[in-house]
Amino acid sequence: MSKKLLTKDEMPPGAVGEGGTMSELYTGSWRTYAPLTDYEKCTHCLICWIFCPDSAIVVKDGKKLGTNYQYCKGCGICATECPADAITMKLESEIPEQQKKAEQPQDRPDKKK
Amino acid sequence: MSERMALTGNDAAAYALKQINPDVVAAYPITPQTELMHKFAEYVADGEVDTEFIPVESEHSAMSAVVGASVAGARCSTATSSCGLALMWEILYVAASCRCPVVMPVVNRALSAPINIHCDHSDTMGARDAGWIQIYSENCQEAYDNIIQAVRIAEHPDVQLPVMVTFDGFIVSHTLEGLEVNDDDAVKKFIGEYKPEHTLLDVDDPRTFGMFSLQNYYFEFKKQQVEAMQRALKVIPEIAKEYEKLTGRAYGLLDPYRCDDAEVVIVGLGSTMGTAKQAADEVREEDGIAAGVLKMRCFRPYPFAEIRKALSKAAVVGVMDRAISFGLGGPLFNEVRSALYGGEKPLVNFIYGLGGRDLPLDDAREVFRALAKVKDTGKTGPETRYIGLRE
Amino acid sequence: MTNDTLQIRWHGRGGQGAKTAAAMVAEVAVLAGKNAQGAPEYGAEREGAPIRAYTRISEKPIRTHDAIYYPDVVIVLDETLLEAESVDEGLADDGVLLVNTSRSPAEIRKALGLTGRKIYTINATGIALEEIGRPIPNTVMVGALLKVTGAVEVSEIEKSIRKKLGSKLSTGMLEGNIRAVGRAFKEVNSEDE
Amino acid sequence: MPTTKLKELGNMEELLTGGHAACPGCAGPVILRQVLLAAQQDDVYVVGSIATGCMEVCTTIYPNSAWRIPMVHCAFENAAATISGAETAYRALKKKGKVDKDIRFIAFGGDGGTYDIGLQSLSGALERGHNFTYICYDNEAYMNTGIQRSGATPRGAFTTTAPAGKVSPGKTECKKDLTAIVAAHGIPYVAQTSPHRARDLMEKVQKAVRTEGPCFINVLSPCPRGWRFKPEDSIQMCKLAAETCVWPLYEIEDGKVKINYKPREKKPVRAWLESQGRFKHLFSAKNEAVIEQFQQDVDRKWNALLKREETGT
Repeated sequence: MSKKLLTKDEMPPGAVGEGGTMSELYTGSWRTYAPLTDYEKCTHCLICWIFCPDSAIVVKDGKKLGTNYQYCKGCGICATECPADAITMKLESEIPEQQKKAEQPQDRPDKKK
Repeated sequence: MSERMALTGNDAAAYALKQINPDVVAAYPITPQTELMHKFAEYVADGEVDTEFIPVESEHSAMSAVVGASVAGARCSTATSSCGLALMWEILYVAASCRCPVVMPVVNRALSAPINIHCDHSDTMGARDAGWIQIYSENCQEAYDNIIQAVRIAEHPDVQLPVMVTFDGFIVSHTLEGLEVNDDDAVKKFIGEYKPEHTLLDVDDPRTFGMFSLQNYYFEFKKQQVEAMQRALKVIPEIAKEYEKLTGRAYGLLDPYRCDDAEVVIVGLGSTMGTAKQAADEVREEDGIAAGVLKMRCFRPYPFAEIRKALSKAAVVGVMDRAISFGLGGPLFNEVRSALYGGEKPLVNFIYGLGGRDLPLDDAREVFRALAKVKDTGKTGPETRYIGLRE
Repeated sequence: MTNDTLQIRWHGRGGQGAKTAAAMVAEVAVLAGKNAQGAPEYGAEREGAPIRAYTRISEKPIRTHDAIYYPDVVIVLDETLLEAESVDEGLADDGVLLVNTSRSPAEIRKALGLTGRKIYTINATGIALEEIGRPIPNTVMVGALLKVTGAVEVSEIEKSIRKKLGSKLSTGMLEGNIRAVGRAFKEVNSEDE
Repeated sequence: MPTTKLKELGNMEELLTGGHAACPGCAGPVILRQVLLAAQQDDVYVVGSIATGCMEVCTTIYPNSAWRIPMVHCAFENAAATISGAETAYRALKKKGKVDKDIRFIAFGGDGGTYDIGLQSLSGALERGHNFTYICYDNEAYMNTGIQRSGATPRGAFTTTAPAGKVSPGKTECKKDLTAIVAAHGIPYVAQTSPHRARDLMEKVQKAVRTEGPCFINVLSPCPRGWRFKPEDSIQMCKLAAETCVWPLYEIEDGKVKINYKPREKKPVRAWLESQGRFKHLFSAKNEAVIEQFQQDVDRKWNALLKREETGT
């Protein structure tokens, strides 16, 4: 996600930045383990969502849609806190691409509305 | 359009602030600035201003509150002296770097220790690299006029930098003088409305102010500040011209007095330059010395070219510093010398008046005589000399 | 006068109003269309300590910001300072020394061993006690100064007192001050008498 | 009415975006998210200031910011003074009709910026009665600069400036009771909470931002790196702190104390100390007394709190 750096004259004076632009950044590469949700077990209680430090749990209309791997750093809080034991942490390299895709929702209501 | 009043420097500054009618003023008491804020607090208490006044618990918080208010879109001000300015030091940089167009009267006073409440310029000299514009005032009239002009300078789109307007503690702050004050409406019209592009209170366009910035961006921000200072060199005289149209009182980056045909010239800041002007007149008459005075009004940005030009005809230059950079000498002296780099002109540094020690007119005359001796003998002698010091 | 400027040096003790008097005379002069400067000299002293204050009045702009070393007029608000301070220091030969005392000018001249200069005295503390009820001699001394130097009109000083002290003093005190100035005009003693 | 229901909150705009640079498992962003979700509801807008510290440096890295509310960072020790200026500007500009929104102000600071270097600035702003809420995220040391001891560091903890050594058991002094110090200002609302009880935290935030005058909430913010525990256990740490009464959840509304969580059975502090590597050195014969002292500190404070609740003071 490397962007060309702004030049001096493109930068508004005074170290003022637009809010929310970190949403464009990628911190998924920090991850060693990735969370996978078992929707058979998931009760959509949203505990994982409220405890996620990285705003990585995607929720729509009261339902968990999945995990945004763009942000998820793989801390595992969601798996520890899930009251239904629906989330497991797996070594990133061992997760089949298809399973990863299923966890990563295309719908991103967490983006700026 | 104007009224003649008799005010102390502090009251004149408070009167200017009253007419500016800032949205927010945060201040903490320190001698000799106190009476300025007493007066302003009275204006608040009597409903003569719309200002919200924050009686903070320290100068550090005064400057911090002013930064918060400024990024929130308020026109704001504070005032301080000496140790108070030193306590603000960290946040002075933040205010300048966040491009907060704050106007701050600074009543010059020596720094501790030993603790001393009287005038010298070590407080504002210490802050000269903080990114603030610095304008020095000779008397009550100038303090008043400079504060009003400072609002326009600070908020000018080409500048967007905070401005310190300084005047000498006690010597100006507590001295009552006659001055012309503009009427309220004229000031209101002159300064106009403050309309910043982005503000903290614009919740529809949430922005982050004062961001963390790393090796990849910090340097560019600093260059922006450099350029804003450069542009201020053009803006300050423009605003002075406009102010002159309003009031008939002329200001520039510098205030040269009888420099055109002067062979020996004193360069300096603040109230002493008035005494030096008087001394120049007297030694011209009594001693036949072609004396002149170059008072610097604007010390930051530093008007290199203008100084060079103003001193081009002088044979010998004496620079009077009311501050010392320990291990270097007079800070103003070293900057004037750097403006004259490459020339053959002898320069002498006179350090005087620390901790409020008076500079009598007689001593100012002696400075001219010493410079005339350098010219006549062709020998510079000691480069740094102390006036009125017991050795 | 030095450089067309009337230079006045005030000697008093903290609390006697030397600072206010120096500023008041300057203010009166400014309001009368002249240039003036009124400056106190501050130390860390509190009430009772000897202090100085300065007033300059001129038709021309005043540029100097130093202390007054060569006064045309020296005013002593507290006669005990005659011994404690060199009040005549720098005072020109034709300069004026105005002292708050119940003694006569001749007695002061003798006590100080002064030659030259013009000496005036007034019992300002006595007048202040009678008119204001407090031993603050400054406004009386302002009145005496104006009588002696003719620097400004008495009507101007009355205006200035009303303006400067009007909000700070009770009506009784204010009127007392104005009466005190009026008495000063009449009761100042010169050596000619 | 503001809500704390997760289903409803889930439909709201995320005000702290992902992509920030906090360590994995850091409780700080969890706290920030809960605060923002709770506060900015029902046409009430939030404007914030933040002290220099972990949360500031990892959420604002020019030109990017994770904040979808307006934020200002000024310096380390002055989040309260800075917000007091912004809040005053708001009153001034609202009076002049230049702002029409209903804005509430929140200042954020870590324990270093609140308990220590920012205490004067905080105290001043509280005393002046500005209408703002101060949230302290307390991770019990200067984590941003490398785990140095702060006034919030508990007795016996290992830090880089009070390391455990041959003759020292780590920090030898007990933690400063900042919540009590703040409460002594007599402000309308003071609370202590923890993100593991999200509803408790969010209700307290809602109470604070809707209270006229200065309010203060002290929030425990476990730090996997500084406390030496696994990142996935951050929320468990909060829970354990409450169960051992190391970090009681309570509030003081107009001077009246209410404890919001009382463990049915108070766990011994040993459980708390065992859970974190920063206390590892305490489990040796020579440091046994420190554990004993720690337990006594906790018991004394908890009992005092119970008594204050009981007597209604």
